[in-house]
Amino acid sequence: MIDKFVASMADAMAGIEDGSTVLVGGFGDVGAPAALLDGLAAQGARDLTIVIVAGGRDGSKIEHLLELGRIRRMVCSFVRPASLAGRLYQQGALELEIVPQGTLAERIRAAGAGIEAFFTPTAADTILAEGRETRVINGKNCLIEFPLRGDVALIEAWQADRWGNLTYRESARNLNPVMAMGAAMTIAEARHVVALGDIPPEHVHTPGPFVHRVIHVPE
Amino acid sequence: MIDKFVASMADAMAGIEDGSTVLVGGFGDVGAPAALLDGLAAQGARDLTIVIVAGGRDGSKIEHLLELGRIRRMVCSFVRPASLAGRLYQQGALELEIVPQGTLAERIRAAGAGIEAFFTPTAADTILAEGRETRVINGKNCLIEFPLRGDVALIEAWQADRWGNLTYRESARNLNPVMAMGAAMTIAEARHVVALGDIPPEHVHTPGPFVHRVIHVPE
Amino acid sequence: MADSEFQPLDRLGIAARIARDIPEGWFVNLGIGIPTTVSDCVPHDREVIFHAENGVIGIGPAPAPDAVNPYLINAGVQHVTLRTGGAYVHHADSFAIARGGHLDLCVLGAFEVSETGDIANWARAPDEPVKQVGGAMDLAIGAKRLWVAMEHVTKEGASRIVRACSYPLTAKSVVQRVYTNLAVLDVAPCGFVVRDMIPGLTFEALQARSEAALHREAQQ
Amino acid sequence: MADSEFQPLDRLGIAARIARDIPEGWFVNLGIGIPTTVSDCVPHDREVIFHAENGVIGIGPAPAPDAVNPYLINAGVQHVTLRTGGAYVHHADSFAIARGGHLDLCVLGAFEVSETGDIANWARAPDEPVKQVGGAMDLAIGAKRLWVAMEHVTKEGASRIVRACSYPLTAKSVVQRVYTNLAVLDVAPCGFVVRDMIPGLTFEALQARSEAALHREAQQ
Repeated sequence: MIDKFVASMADAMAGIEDGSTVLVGGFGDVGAPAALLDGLAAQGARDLTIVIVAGGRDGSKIEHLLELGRIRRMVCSFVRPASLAGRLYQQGALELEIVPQGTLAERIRAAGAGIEAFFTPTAADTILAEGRETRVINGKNCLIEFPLRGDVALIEAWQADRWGNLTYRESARNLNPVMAMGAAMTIAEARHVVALGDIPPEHVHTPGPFVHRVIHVPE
Repeated sequence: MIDKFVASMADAMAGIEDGSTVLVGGFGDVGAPAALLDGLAAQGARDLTIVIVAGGRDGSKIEHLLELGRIRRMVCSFVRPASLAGRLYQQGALELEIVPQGTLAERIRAAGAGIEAFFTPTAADTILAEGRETRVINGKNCLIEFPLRGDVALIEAWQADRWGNLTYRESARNLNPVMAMGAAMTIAEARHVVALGDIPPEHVHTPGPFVHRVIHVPE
Repeated sequence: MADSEFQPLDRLGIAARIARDIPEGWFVNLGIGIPTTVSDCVPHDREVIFHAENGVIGIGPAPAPDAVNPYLINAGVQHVTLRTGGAYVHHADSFAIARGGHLDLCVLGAFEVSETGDIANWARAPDEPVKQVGGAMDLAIGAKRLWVAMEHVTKEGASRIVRACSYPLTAKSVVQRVYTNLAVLDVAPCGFVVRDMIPGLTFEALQARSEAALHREAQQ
Repeated sequence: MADSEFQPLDRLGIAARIARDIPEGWFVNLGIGIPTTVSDCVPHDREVIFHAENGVIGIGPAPAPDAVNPYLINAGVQHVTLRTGGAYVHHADSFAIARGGHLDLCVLGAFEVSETGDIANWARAPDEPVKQVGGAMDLAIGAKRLWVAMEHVTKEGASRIVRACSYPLTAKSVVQRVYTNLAVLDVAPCGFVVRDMIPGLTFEALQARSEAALHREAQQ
């Protein structure tokens, strides 16, 4: 019997190695895997690359990982200069790759879809394109982009069943389904456990095969 | 008040021009826009490029358009040599572009997502790559592919509301939502008309802004 | 300059001016700042579908304080409501909307707009220590129409209507129209064309506040 | 060759042999032909999730004739059922599954497999007048494991286990294992390694039916 539920946070975090690339879902606090990020802090993996829309807001779980010195590199579309992430970067203690938000989502999708590179007009005419390959296609100047693959994705879901089928609530969907596809191991925290078949097959947001472990974290 | 429902097939087909590229949803008969293809035959546009998974099965609506001499070119993953499409191609009366099925879907998605080109390992080491640009990325030989944009998409849906929000039944989803994103004008035939709000926002399969016209075609 | 003879629009006035030009049925993304308030200026019975980058289609007005849904925010991380007929998509699909030409309109704020339609709205200098790009570059290249909402001049009195942007570009040759607190300007092949001015403002007074050359509609 | 001493597997026998090697929990796509019947050979209480390219996840057995759902087919356009726990996705997501490394296993039929793992299964000749590619190239490059199910030799007696494919390739260096009516062969760095043979068949008899050199497990 397939059963992706794990009994403890230690089981959920087992095997996450130093040096891993970790995709972290959510937009602001909405859809963010708060419990899993606490679990990651407790688990102790370091030298991490964190891929997230906006990195290290004051008081956030990412800021806490930064305080613990676990993050070597962040890939994101937004960092406040005055935040801990911004200060660490300016001190040379944190690597930062700033990526347009749509390109960030598309690069994660590319990893999940087996696309090895793509050309997009986004950022092609900007300083973010300096020193990188561009090409005029269909009359548009385009920039090449490569997949952002996660060793691990940490996501938040509303419902989960034992096959790992997931649903999301309202705008808590955001990057979670995309990251679920883009990582070798996807770990979800779900607010509700439902029986197999309770989610109608037309309403599954993330099919079970994209999900490797689920931990029940009630509201 | 936004109302994408049209009253007649003539209204649904209005403005489709000779020379158009038409994306046609469905896989076999499942999810195929049968009524719209009849409408296209009646409307009379010719010199068409048809993009479809499998082209011109005996007795199909596409075969009928071929009989009427409306199709100049087909882009698809599969054509039976003994079908009318296969015979017309061998007589030089039909252009054919054979595309791996996953690449076909991805090229249509690329058109809908603003991706101007992508590299995929699919077909890179095959005769389909002859004379085309390849590149080794991440240790894999990859083939460049370009978007397949539709002037028009003809799709089938289960439910539709006046904003054009759609749902699909079971495996009738197939290429329909992808093609809805990949065309300048998406025309849907829907089995059921529902009130705005009847489809819960988490369960919408194709959001209304991708859909331009809907015609009610009961089961 | 006879500043006393005209009253520049306030930020809500700019938003209201933009809202007048958005017809029913358009699919519209509003950037942070002045643009965000445009939706409040569209009458509810004119159905305009507002999109947020975080995957919300059909954003409605702000919720009552006692009716906040913590799972429903916009791209500015503000609590919002969903109109009847709205839908949710994931981030990659949401940016496919933005980048794939599905938005009838995007309205962004900016530091500067050039006479060739370049927009600079994300970084004050190329060597800014920490960059914050967000989704502006994706929206700027992808929408069918890009309009900019901004003050005509900076607090220091420098024009934001320029021959060439001095700040780092967000995107090149994409802006079609600019709404400022003084005027509505189209970006045409000849450069900026004045479509509308606030009452009491003269073309000459507007030109004096614009670094780029302005054209009258008839000149075009 | 003492053909009388062994009984080659029939097509269902090959499928059953493959089914034995598929553990619970795998996500599996089955190609047309022999592979399609593999799912019938997996006991229902061993949960294996079968995928079809047309966007079906969790395919179950064929329906009873009076319980056919006309909206539910597999990639071979046959009516199927959905297991409890299954889901539907659209074609681009379905091929993201195939191409993005999400399938634990894909089983395809083939004309030929080479000792370097090349597979030829879509065209009989480069100059075939009409080409029928389908989804095989996508599946072949994308699955974590690619196994092939086929007869060991053609009706004309030619081996399908070859040094280099003579038919147009579907994909290069992708096959990991071949199940024929005579044997199970792994594609290893040294070439084909015999993992299993049907009762009564000798290594020499198998080699005689294989154009490529075979290796015993110990030789590897």
